[in-house]
Amino acid sequence: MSTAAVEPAPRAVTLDSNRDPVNDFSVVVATVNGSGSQTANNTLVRALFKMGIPVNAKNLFPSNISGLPTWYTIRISKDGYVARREGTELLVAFNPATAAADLQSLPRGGVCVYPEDAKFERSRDDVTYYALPVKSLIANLGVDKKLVDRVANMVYVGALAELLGIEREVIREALSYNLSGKQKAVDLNYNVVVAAAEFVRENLPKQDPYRVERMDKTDGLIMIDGNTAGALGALVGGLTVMAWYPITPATSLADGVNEYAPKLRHDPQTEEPTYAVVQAEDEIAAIGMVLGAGWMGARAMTSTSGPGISLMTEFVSFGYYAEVPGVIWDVMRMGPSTGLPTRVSQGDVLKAYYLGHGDVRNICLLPGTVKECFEFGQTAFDLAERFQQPVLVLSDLDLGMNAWMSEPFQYPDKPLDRGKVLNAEQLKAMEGWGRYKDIDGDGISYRTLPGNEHPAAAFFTRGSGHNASAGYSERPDDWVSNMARLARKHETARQYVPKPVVDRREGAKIGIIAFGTADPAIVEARDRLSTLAGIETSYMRLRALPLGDEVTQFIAEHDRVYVVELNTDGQMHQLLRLHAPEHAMQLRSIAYSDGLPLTARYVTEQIYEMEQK
Amino acid sequence: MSTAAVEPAPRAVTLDSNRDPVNDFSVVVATVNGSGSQTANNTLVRALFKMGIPVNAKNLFPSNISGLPTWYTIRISKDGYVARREGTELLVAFNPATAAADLQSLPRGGVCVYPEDAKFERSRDDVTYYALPVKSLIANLGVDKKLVDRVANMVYVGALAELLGIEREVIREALSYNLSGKQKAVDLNYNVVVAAAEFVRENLPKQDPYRVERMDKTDGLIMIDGNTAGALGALVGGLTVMAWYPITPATSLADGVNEYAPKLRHDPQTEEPTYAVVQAEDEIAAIGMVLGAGWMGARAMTSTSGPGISLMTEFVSFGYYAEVPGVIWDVMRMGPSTGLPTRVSQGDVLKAYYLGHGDVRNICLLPGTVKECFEFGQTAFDLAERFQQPVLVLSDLDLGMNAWMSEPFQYPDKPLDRGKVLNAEQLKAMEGWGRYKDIDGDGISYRTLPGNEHPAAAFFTRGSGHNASAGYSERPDDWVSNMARLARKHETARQYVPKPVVDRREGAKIGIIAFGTADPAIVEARDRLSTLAGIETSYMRLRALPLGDEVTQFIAEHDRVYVVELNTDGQMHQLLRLHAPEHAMQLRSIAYSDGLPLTARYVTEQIYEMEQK
Amino acid sequence: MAAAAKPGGAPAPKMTTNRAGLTKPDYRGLPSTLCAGCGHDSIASQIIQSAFEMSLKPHQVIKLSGIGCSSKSPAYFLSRSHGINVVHGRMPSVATGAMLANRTMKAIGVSGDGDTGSIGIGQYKHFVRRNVPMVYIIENNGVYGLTKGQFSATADLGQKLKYAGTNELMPIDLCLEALVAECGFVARSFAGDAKQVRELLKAAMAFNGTAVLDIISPCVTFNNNPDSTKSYTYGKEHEEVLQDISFVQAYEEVEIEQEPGTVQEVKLHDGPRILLKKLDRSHDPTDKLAAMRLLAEAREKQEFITGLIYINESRPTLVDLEGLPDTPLAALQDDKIRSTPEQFASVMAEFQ
Amino acid sequence: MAAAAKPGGAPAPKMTTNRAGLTKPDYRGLPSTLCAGCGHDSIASQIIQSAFEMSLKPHQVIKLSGIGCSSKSPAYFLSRSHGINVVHGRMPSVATGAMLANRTMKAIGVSGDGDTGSIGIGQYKHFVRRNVPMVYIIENNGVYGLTKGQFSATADLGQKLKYAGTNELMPIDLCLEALVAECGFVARSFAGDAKQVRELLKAAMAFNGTAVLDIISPCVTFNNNPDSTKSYTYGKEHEEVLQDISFVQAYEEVEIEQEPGTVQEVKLHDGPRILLKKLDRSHDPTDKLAAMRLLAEAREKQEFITGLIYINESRPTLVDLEGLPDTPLAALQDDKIRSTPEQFASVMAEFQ
Ligand SMILES: Cc1ncc(C[n+]2csc(CCOP(=O)(O)OP(=O)(O)O)c2C)c(N)n1
Ligand SMILES: Cc1ncc(C[n+]2csc(CCOP(=O)(O)OP(=O)(O)O)c2C)c(N)n1
Ligand code: SF4
Ligand code: SF4
Ligand SMILES: [Mg+2]
Ligand SMILES: [Mg+2]
Repeated sequence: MSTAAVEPAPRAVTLDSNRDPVNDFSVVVATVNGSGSQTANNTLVRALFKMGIPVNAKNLFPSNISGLPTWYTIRISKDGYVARREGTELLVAFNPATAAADLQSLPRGGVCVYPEDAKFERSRDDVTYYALPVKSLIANLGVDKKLVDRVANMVYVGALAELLGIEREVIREALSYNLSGKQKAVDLNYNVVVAAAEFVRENLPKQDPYRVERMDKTDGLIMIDGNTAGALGALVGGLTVMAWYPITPATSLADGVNEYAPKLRHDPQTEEPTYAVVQAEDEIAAIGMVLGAGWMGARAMTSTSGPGISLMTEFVSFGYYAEVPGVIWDVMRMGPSTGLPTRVSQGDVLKAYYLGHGDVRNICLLPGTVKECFEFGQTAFDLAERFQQPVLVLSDLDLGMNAWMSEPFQYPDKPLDRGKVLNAEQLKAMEGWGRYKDIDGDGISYRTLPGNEHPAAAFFTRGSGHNASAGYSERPDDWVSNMARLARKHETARQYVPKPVVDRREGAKIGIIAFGTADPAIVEARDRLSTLAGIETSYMRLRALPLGDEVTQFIAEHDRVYVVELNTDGQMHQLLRLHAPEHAMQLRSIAYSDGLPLTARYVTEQIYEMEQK
Repeated sequence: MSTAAVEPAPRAVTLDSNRDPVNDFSVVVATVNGSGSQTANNTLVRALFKMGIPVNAKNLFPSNISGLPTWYTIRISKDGYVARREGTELLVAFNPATAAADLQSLPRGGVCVYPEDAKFERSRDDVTYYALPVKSLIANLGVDKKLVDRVANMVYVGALAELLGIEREVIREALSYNLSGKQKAVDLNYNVVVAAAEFVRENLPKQDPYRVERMDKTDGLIMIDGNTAGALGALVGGLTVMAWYPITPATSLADGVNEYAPKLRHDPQTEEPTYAVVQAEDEIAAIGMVLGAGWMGARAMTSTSGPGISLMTEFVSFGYYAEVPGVIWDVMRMGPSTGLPTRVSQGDVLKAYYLGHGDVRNICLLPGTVKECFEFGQTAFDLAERFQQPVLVLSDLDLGMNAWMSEPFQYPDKPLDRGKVLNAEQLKAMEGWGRYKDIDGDGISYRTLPGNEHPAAAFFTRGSGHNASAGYSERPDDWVSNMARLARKHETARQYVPKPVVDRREGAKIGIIAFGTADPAIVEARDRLSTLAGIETSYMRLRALPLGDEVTQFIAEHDRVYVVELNTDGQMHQLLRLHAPEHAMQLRSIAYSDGLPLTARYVTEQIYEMEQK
Repeated sequence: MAAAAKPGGAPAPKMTTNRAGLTKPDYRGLPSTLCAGCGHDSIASQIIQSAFEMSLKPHQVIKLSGIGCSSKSPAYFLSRSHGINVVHGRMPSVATGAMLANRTMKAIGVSGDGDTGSIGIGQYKHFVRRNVPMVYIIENNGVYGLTKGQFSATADLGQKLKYAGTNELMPIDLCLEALVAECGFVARSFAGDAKQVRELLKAAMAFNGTAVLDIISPCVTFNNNPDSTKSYTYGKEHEEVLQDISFVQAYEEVEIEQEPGTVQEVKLHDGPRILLKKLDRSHDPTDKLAAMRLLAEAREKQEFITGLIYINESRPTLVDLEGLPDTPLAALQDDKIRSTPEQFASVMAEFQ
Repeated sequence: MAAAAKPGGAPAPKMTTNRAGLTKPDYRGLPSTLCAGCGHDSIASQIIQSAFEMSLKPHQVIKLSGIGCSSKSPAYFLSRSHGINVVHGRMPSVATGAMLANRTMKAIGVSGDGDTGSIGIGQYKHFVRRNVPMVYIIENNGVYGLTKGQFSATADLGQKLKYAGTNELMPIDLCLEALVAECGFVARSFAGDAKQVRELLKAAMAFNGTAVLDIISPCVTFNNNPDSTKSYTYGKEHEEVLQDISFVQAYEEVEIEQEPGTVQEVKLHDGPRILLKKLDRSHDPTDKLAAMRLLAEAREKQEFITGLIYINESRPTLVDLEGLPDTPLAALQDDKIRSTPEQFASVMAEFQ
């Protein structure tokens, strides 16, 4: 996409790695949304993936339904880097409205593929142009009028296949995959691909160095987006009640549940569903339904984004104090309030941890990969039921809506952790049960579920004014002791939640802490810092809140620790300073949020520059 | 009230000042709510006040309408201390349900006044008892059956008057004040007072040392609660649209507006109201109305408590990003979610500052006295309009619902600050106006209001996706520069908001930081620490967020700084650590919240003990 | 007020245990902390009585409420049932989740006119629309009791209160709102009319779907002046009873010894019947348009009509629509709710 | 579809400036970013046309909306008016505050069926109940357009969508909801019926109080299959027009040259009139019960009725109830909104 529009001001130092024209470059496909370029783009990506070449694609789309500019960037990286790159070497200029600006963003020696009738100035003379006769190619094939628009995009697929050396057979398979094997559609599209490829072969001699070569780096891997992964994890992890309200970028998580629940969660014997999904009337109702189901003993979940968690605030405080389990996926998007719903951010971290009025601190999971989205699909329920409170999973638009390579997910080897629930017999056996007593000293009480036939099983659930037996109480001492127990519970949670992933490098004096989709940029930046600037770094990727002792220790071990995140106020940096106040000054914030996924270049340059000071 | 029920475990060290039986003790009136003891209690307090004796009363009432225990504590303090005291010397045991326990809470040598027919064990032999023949006294006066219950409480007024030496004439005046001069009611009640006093004089010889003596320490002072003060401040400060939803303890702020607006804000010429008050259907609607009115150019406000600000979260983010002024009074109460609506807390501080998803930091005012409630009634509007964003005023139940002595409020000498609003002419004169441009470099842009007849005045207000001219934008650079401007605006606000009140004591190595109704306990604790333990302290009372440089400096000046607040997680302590990370370890948290106002004893003991470590 | 009806309805005074083997005290709750004489307490005692007469198993009942004096009521009946007191105005969503998680429960929801009519009207409408099985009781006193007497959205136009002044907005009619949202059981009653409340409660408990009972329940502290339409005096003087209602259990044999045409019988899905003895006014509660007209006209004329306004058990409930298995979702064993390794493997293969 | 009516309504093609001295382009907005053919754009162009014909002063108009494709519309008309695009479902409260602050504004609110019927139904009901003066346009397509095609609360029972499956809940009828909430101007129209939309818009702009226009506005991307009742094809084929509507300005002189009894005339408060030419169906839009029955029956029978359903300008607006001065509150000078020192002193004395 057009550099002017999206890049931060260029830095003094540029620490970019040298690119190899083979298997190490990026393509941007510029179209308008609603023009059906999705199949074309997915086909390209899948073909590359199936040629064994590490690939990652990101869709940068506007918040409307059709007619506005969309950029789809495909990064091909033999080294397996999957972060967004600033700058792309190849441009598919299929949106005349942005073509001129997009062209400017190409590096010297870049490539521009465009429909021959596109009206924009080919202003760069350091760029290779390939003009495609889109209309005539399709006309020649005699495509049904109604389908013309839909298949036009296959022209650039064919052209790129030929120019880059993507194998045609792989493209055919990719098409078949993306079109769910519908043969007629596959043939139609494939014919366009071939026609375009042939045209290029015959008329447009290759003049640029970029091409791909088969590798074996994706063998056995899958490609999946984080929202679908989360849906699968939840379904395998015991989700039974899902209540949600549509909101970008969280909608596809519910879509995933709706799509895969029939396959995964119809009882093989009875063929009955073992779940219920409700589209609620809004987010307040969605979280209400989740807590109602959680109170009843079901694994319940909702998916939403920033505006939604805001609306859920009151209910989250309620759930925290009444100690009712429930899972909230917050697929974070850009900006508060109405915001920019189609842009990525990590702007809800601080908010989610403290969500609720009064003294509330929530357990939050921070998946950094699609695999973790899958795993946390279950972990979130385990934690919610063990700790009897709402648990937030903070994913984001980039992780949730873009497809990522991953090891295949494993069927879980851990049983579900249903927490401390007493059935009638267990209740009978236990002496002196009280709903909010701390019998085990870990701050976690035993609960009974409605339907428990023991005559003493019933209790009354309410917000915060209760004693250890769940009786209504306004007594100061009841309050204080309940708060002390909740604090103990939070301490217990510190030990229980997924531990950070740490990579220490020998002799590294500086550390990096990050989470979620900041990860790919950091992985790459560390390599660059090491290779290009000789700066060695250790890295801790957080996976949950509350933070544990190992975090303090990691900070203590390093002279300076950079906290990298996609927001403006350095929210995790704040939480870390509070967690390790004795090391507050060792922590440095790199908080940047412009709606686009983070790049290694930005991280590299920031750290390099800050290290000079 | 019964000690067992409300006090934290007694400390090893007790640093209580010695009490003088003259003008330095406390009375607790134990009744059931709904029994109409309000007039009786108010009369006692007013009479003491009018005798020139510093007095403060706190009502500890349950969250129901009638029939449950209520304790009304009156502190009489010749030194002018107004914090809650643990322990009261005199007990009016008019609630048989709690009398036995209440009795236990008296100190050795205490006094118990009770209706002679009350069935509870007089188990203490170190207490002086006075039994009052409530029924017969009233029967003798031939009081109308319907009124018997209402005037029964006057019996203890009369008894205390006699026992303590409260002047009868002052009582009569106090009655007249509280009954708005309704002569018949005044006479009726006064007759009961006199009858009871006479009975005591004749039958119950004084056996305890407690009594009052006229002073001149309240000359010229007023007594008022913080919610009424806030209402008056808002009315004098230009409030024109009030939208609210009932919630304890914020309701009386709206009541205050409803009561005093007709007196203060009917145009003397036209007799038309210059304001509108709407009871909204909920808090989301209330804040929506406030922002609608603020966008239109009116000074608009709502009053609520924790559950309400939770529900307002989404709209607050919207207001922050769309830059629409509005004022939210959060009269803080105990506990998250449903909570304990009739108990005090300072539990929303952290939450309010960050209220909203994404990167949001709100301006918050922290009144510590009724006078500040009054002043901030206007200041909040000035700040909201100057900074074009929602401003929260964080009061609390103790400040808001209890009456406090104060210097009379002054008619403001400052004009209203309506902020940067351009009318048609000013717009014409200004070149290159754009709604979100930073023309003055302070982060604050100029706005136009609907109705401005200049053809270029109109713009479209929306959440966060806009450029400097208020055009819709998803451009990363627009986002980044807008966020940078909002950060500048927040820095400007740091200088603008009310500065802390500081009292430095010479040679003090330790500091105390607090805000709101922690103040009276700290004022008294500092005296005790100094007199009883030789510990000198400096004190900074915060009055607003964001925090300024003077706060950092204050911390820097002291070896240790205790941050005292009424919540569990030390919310202000966290904000201070974030504000002054280089001094994080100098800050120590004293966070305690049990629903009752803070006592000097607690603060004194905590600091004393922590100083030993 | 309605005269006590013979068949079915009358509590059997000498019966000590019901078909569940329980006595009436087994259905009691904690002592009420509401004001003496509060209408909500009368309703609670009828809930106790009805639950006893219906032989409900307390552990198969859940009690849900929002916030308000009314919403405190669930603590004052059925102590042996699980209860939950949620946030203000949002009980319906919690009930929805609970019933999805365990379809076998009998849910009793208690709310107030503020809780349902003001902050909660959105959840109310959508709850009714989804037809979640629950007895939805609105203890309607026209004011916010717990916050001390502000007007709620059901306060009458022109009503005056010492504290709140004059109400200048039209009341929301929660029965009409339910009807418009396709509710299959719409009734209005009066806390002062114990027998009618009880018979309606039993019918509602037997009903499969959302059963709305809008019960005028005087607030003796803030809204009981005789000129208030929500007062005891007004209610007693103005109640216009539509029908004399009796609920008849499935196992009861009742001969209708009435003149033909004077008693309308409504059969519920699994046997029980509601007998409606016609009074002066003729109203067919199975006719939706008639019900709508009845309510609309009563509102225009400020008539206080009580009785069964509309009944229709045919609409599928949310439980039906979701096609839920008989075993409650919350009770499914772990292996049932995590899919088989084979199912999982086949889905995983899709992403390869 | 209704035939074009003669009197009043027809735009004068050669007129270049209106009574406000403005031309039609002065009422335009930014280019639309909605899908080509979206019903919302047709409505926007009729708003432009109506505002022009009504000679509104753009700076005296405010445009408000929630979130959705529909809620984006205000950017596409009247660029010279202040607009605000608030959070999802909460436009009504913002409009209430705005109108209290400045009673002299003409408010045009645009919302969607999701924005008003799902998340926003509570604010909608209470807004109508308060009778806040505003033209409340619901661009009703039965789906959530902006989030890509989920069912909204107005989707028909049994409706099928590729993405969302089958809708199994009864639709909420937003006209009936308005009527039940005492709305004084209730109309339904169809984005494909430009003339009717325009005449209703003008009438709504002239109306003093909340004027609800529920306009079926096809979503060409997600809900335009001919079998959907919200599609162009269905609308064109099934629209049952109640009356042929013409709006007549106060300054226009129109002779009703019709047979007596065929045209009903409704006068608005300051002169303008609505002329309703009877068609096949007879409906008196001043009869509330008739309106209710009409809607209820149309719903049962799935009829697509358009036209003016109910009109009654007599209910006081919120502005009336608050007794606001003529000068907008927002425009009062500082000295008017801070009370006099004397007033203040006398209040202060109360606390001494
Ligand atoms: C979000 C929120 N807003 C406000 C309140 C305060 N509040 C408690 S009860 C109540 C009104 C209750 O009225 P109603 O439902 O009619 O019950 P009643 O007390 O009259 O039985 C209100 C506004 C609250 N608890 N939560
Ligand atoms: C609180 C919140 N929840 C969800 C969303 C996501 N969202 C945006 S538009 C929309 C639905 C819009 O539907 P409708 O009002 O019918 O408008 P349409 O797009 O169909 O015109 C939703 C759910 C949001 N912006 N805010
Ligand atoms: S205040 Fe009213 S509603 Fe509340 S308990 Fe008392 S009588 Fe009942
Ligand atoms: S998605 Fe539907 S509603 Fe949205 S702009 Fe396109 S056609 Fe209109
Ligand atoms: Mg009520
Ligand atoms: Mg829609």
